Amino acid sequence: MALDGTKDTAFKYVGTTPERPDGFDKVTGRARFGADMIAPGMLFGSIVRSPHAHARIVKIDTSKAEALDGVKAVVTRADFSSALECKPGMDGEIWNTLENVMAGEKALYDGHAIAAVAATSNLIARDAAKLIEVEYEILPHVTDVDLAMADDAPVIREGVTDYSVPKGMHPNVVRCHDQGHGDVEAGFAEADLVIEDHFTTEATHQGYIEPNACVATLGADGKGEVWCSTQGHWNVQKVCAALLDLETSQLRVTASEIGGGFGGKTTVFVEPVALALSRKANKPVKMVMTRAEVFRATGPTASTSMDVKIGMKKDGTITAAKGVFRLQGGAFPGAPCEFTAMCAFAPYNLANVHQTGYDVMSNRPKQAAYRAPGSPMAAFAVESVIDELCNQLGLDPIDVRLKNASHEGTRASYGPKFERIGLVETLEEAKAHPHYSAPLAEGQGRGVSCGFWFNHGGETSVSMAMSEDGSAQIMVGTPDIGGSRASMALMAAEVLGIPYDTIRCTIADTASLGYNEISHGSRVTYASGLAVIKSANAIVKELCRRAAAKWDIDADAVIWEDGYAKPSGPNAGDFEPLHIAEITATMGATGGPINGHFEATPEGAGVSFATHIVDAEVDKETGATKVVRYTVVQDAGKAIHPTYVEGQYQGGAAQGIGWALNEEYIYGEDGRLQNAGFLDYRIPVASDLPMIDTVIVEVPNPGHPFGVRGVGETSICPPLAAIANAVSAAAGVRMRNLPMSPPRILAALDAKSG
Amino acid sequence: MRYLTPASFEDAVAMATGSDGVIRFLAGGTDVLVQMRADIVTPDTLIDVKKIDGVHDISRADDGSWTIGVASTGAEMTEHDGLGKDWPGVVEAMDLIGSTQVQGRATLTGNLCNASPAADSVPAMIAAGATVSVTGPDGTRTVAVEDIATGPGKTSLAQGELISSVNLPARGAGGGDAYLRFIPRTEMDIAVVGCAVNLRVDGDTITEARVSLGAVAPTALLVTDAATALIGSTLDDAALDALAAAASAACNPIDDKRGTIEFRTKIAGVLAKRAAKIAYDRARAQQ
Amino acid sequence: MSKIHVTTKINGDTVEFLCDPRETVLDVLRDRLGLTGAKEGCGTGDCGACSVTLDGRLVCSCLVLGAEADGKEIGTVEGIAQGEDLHPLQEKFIEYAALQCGICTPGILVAAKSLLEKNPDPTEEQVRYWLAGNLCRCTGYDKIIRAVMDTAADLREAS
Amino acid sequence: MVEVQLWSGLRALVDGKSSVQVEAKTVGEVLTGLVKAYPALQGPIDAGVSVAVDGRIIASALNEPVHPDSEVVLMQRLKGG
Repeated sequence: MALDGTKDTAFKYVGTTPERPDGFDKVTGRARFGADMIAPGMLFGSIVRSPHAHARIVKIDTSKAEALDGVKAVVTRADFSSALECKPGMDGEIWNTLENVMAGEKALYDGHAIAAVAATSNLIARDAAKLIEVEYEILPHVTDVDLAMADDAPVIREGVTDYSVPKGMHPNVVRCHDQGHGDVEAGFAEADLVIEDHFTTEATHQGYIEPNACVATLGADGKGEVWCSTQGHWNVQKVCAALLDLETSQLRVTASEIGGGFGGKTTVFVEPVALALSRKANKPVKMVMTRAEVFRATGPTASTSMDVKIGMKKDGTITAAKGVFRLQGGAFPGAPCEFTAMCAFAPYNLANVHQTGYDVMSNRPKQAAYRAPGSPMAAFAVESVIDELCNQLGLDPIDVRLKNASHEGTRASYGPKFERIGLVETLEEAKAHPHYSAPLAEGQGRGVSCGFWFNHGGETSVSMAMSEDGSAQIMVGTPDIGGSRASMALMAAEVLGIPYDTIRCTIADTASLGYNEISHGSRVTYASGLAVIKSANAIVKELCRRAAAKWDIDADAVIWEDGYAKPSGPNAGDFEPLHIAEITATMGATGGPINGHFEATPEGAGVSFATHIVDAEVDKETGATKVVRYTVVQDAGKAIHPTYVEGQYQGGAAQGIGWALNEEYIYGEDGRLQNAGFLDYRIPVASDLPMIDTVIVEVPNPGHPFGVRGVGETSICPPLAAIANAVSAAAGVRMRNLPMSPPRILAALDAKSG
Repeated sequence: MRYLTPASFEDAVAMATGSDGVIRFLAGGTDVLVQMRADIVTPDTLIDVKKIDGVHDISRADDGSWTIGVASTGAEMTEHDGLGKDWPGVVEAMDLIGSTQVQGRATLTGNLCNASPAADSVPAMIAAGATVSVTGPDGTRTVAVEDIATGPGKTSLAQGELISSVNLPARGAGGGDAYLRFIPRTEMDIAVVGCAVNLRVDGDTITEARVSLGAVAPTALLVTDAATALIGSTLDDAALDALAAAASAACNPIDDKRGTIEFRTKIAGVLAKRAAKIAYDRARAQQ
Repeated sequence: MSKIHVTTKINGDTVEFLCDPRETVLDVLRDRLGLTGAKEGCGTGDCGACSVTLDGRLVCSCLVLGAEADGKEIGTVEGIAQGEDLHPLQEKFIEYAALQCGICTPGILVAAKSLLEKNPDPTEEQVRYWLAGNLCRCTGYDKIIRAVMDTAADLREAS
Repeated sequence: MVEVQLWSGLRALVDGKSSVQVEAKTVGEVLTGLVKAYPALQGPIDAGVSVAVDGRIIASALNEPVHPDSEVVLMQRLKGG
C-alpha cells in the first residue's frame, strides 16, 4: 500500500503525555476485566485436568458429577467439532487448538483438559469436577528438549514432522528453519579468536496477573456471545466457531479489559469450553482459570538448548557467526524456532552467517507467544559469546557492537537489506549515557546487550465518527494492552486538530467493526494507529468538502489547519475559517453524518532495536544476585505517548530480569509441573528491582505516517544477555544457563574454584 | 464443612473431640486457606480460635518471660513495643513470612502447627528456647517448640489438642538472637535455608548458645554441635568456621524446586556465621 | 450445605450476606455482593490483587473466610474515592502512568493507602518492601513507587 | 523477471539453488510463480511465509507490488507476542 512517508513537522498532540482514558475506571475498581462480567442466570464452569504427563484416556465416567445437585452440564471431547481434520504440522493449527483445549485420545501434558462441568456455583462446579472419574493408561513421557530429540525418546505424536526436518532426526523434531549467507567456515578461518559455547534457557510464563477468564452464551440456534480477556477477539470468534461448528458471524465476541497478556492471551483456552457447556446447559457460563491452571495449561515460552559460534578479529570485526537453536514447544508444533534463528544475529552486519532452528515437541503445555517470541533466548546466547570475545580480546563491548552494527542498506542475517533502522543510534546513546561510565562498586559487574524484533502490521479495521458538537469517537479492534486508546486519540487529535480529551476511543466488539488481527507483534500503535490517521484523514477530507459547499468553492481549494477549514489561499476566496464544530453542527442537513473508516493490512511495521546496560551485584557466598542499576535505550521510531513508551521499556526490562534470574518451569521426574503458583514461580517483586532508566531514541519508521515503530516487544530482547553478562562479570564465571538462580551461580563458582 | 467459633480453649477441645472427619484449627489461616484452595485439605470441621479470650494478647510477666496469644499476628508482634527489644530474632523471623498482607493474618502458632520444615519462625523459637502450652482433653501441658513438628505436615499434637499460647523465656542480660533465611528473591519466598542463633555473652565471651536450622531436614533442627562451637569463644574466625562446619554437617536436606542438597548444605554454614555475628553484636549491646 | 449469616461493614455500609463456610471474603465480595474491584490473581495470598483492609489491617481477602468477616469492617478499592473526589493516590497513579493493564491497581492502591496511613514519610525501600506482596507484571514498579513517594510528599506538605 | 532469494532450508526443494527467477508484479504472483516453478514449495508457502521487498517485510498482503529490480526475499511468516 502507498504510505505517506515521514512527517517531519512539529506535532501538537503527538508526543505529549495526557492521562489515559481508562485510568479513572482502573483506579476506582470499576474497570471490567474477564472475570468481572455477570450474566443473569449464569453458571460457573470448572475443568478436570490430567495429572499425568502422557497417558491414554481409557474411560471417563461423568455419572457421579452429573448426579450432584446444582450440576447443569458436563462436556468432554465428544461435545466439540468432529469435522476438523487432523493434519500434520502447522497446517492443522485449528485441530491442534481443539486437541489442546480438550484432550482427545491422549492426555499430552500435566494439566491437559479432559472434561468440564458447569454448575450453579463455583464451589459446586469444583466439587463436581472432583467426582469425574478418569481411567488412564500411563505412557512414557519426556519434558526436556535435548532428551526429546534423543533416539530413545517417546514419540509425542507420529507424522507431525514436515518437509523441513532433515532425515534421521527423531519424530519429535517437527520443523526446522535453516538460513544464512556467505561461507562461515572461511569466516572462522579469518578470525583471531573463535568462541563456541552451549546455552540453555528454561520455559517461562508471561505471568499476566489476570487469569484467563470468560463468560459465554450459546443457544441451540447457533447464536452465541463471548465476553473474554483476550489480545484478539476476532481470533477467539474464528477459533471458537470452528471448534463448535458455528457460523463465524453468529458468534459475537467482546474483549474485556485485559489484565496483562504479553503474548499469552493471543490464544484460546476456556472460551470454547464455556461455549460447549453453555450450549448444553442453555445458560450463560463463566469460566475463570485458577492460577495453577494458568501455569499448567496455558502457554509458557519454549525452553531452549543452543550452540553459538562466533569468530572475531583483534580489532573487533566479526568474521563469521553460526548458531543452532533447539526449542521445546510442548506437545504441539509451533515453537518459534524460525524467529529465534532469524533474530539471533540481526543486530550485526555479517558477511558469513548461518543459523538453524528446530521445533521440538515434548510432554508440556503448548508454548505460546511471549513478547518477541523466540528472540530473547537467541540474544542471550549470541550476546553472551560476543561479550566473552570482547573480554578475551580486551575490547569495549559497545565499540565492538558499533563496529559491527547493522544499518540502513546492510544485509540482515535473515536475508533482506535493512530499511532505515536505529541500532547505531541506541548504541551511541548507551555509550554516552552516564550509566555506562559510572564506577562500579566492589562485587558488581556491568553487562550490555543489543536486541532485535521484527514488529508486525496485520489486518486492521478502524472506524471513526464525528458528533454534532465536534467531538469524535474512534472504534478500533485491537484490545488495549499498553495504553493504546490514549495513543489512538492522540493521533486522531493531531489530524483533526481537536483536543485529546474530546476524543473517545473504544475497543469495538466483533459485531461492530471489520476484522482485526490480534494485538500482537507490537502492532497496535503502528497498524491501528495508521488506520486511525487514515480514518481521520477521510473525515478531514469530508469536512473540507462541506466547507467548500458552504462557501461554494472547489473542495480542493479548502485546507484543514488545527481544527479549522480554511481557504487554501487568496485565490480560493476570502472566508472566515470554519471550526470543526460549526461544520458538524449542521452535518445532518449538509449531506449526513461525517464518519471515516480505513481497513487494510499495512506492511511497513519497521523493525526495531534496543541496547540495555545493567549493573549486577553477586553475593559469592550465596549466589544471590541483585540488579542495582538498569538502563534501557530503544528506538521507538516516534513516541506517540512517551510515558507509555517508557512503561513498555520498563516492563520489558523487568520481565527480562525475572527470566534471567529466577523464573522457570520446573518439572519433576514424574513429568508434573512442580511450581504452578506465584510462590515458586518467582516473578520480580517491588523490592527486587531498582528504578529502570529509559532513553527513547527516535529514528522514524518510513512505513508509518508519523514514524512509529512497535515498542512493546523489543524491550525484552536484550535483558537476558545484558544481565548474564553483568552477572558473569560480577561472579567472575561465565553463566550459560538461565535462570541464573543462586544454586546455579554457586555451583558455577564452585566448579571454577574446585 | 462446618465452621465453629469456640469461646474458650476448653470449648475448642470439646468441639474437636466431638467431631468426626478432618479437623483443622484456624488461627491466621494463611496456610489452611491455601490448602483448602488447592484441594490439599478440605476439613470437615474448621475451628476458628480467634474469638477465644486473650488470644490476641502479647504480655510480659514480672520475671521477664513472654506469653504470646495464638492469634497474635506477625504485624502485631512487629508493632509491639517491648517484644522486639527482647527477642529481635523471633520477631524478625515472623516478619519475614509472606507479604505485608500475610503479616496481617499469620501467627507463630499457625506457622508451627503447619509443620513445614521451612517455617521461618520455628528455628527462631527453637533457638530462643520457646515452649508452647498445649491444651487438650486432659488439661494443659508445656512442650518445647522443637518437639511439636515430627515431620513435614505432621505434629506431635494428639486428636483434640491445640496450642493455647507461645511462651518465650526471660531475655536476661547479655543475650541476643537473630534469624536469617536465604530466598532467591527479596520477599515472598519460602526459606531455602533458615538459621537462628541465640546466645549470651559475658564480656566478649559467649557463655550460652542455641543454634537452629530450618529447611535442611524434615523438621527444624536444634544443632547442639553448632552451639558448642560458639560457647567459650569470642566469635573469632576459628569459632565461626567451626560453627559453619557444624551447621553444614547437621543438614539432611532434599533436592527440590527451591534448592539442591549441595546448595542448602553450604548455605546453612554461611547463614549460621552471618546470624551469629548479628546475635553476638546484639548480645554485647545488651550487657 | 448450610450457609452462614454474616453481618459486616463494607466501606462504611452495613452489609448482610449468606455464605458457604468455604467461601472467602474475596468470593463473597465478587460473587455475592458484586464488588468486583478486588481481583483474584492467585487465590493463595501470593499476588495481592485482592488486598482489602479488615478492621483497618491490610490483608489478602482470599486468605480470609467470609464467615470471619462477621462484626468486622472491610475496606475495598471502591471505598477509596470520596464521592466524586479521587484520593490523591488515585490521581497520582493516573498522572504518573503507574498502571498499565490495571489488574493489580486496586490491590496496590489499598496497600499503598494503608502504608501512608501508617507511615507518612516512607523511604523508597520501605515502599518497595511494603508493596512486595503486590505483584505487577506490566510496569517494572518504577512509576508505581514514584507515584506513592510523591503522593506521600504531597500529603505531608498539605498537612 | 524477479529474482527471489530463498532461505537455505528450502534449497533441497529447488535443486540446491539459493534463488529462483519468477515472472511477477505482486507478492502474490511471486508466490504462485515459485510454486509453478517448483511445486514442492507449495507446502512451505502454505505453512506461512512473508516476503521482504526492498527491505520492507510484507507479512501477508499479496497485492503489494514488486519490480524487476526489487530485492525480493522469501521469509518465514511473521507474527508476534
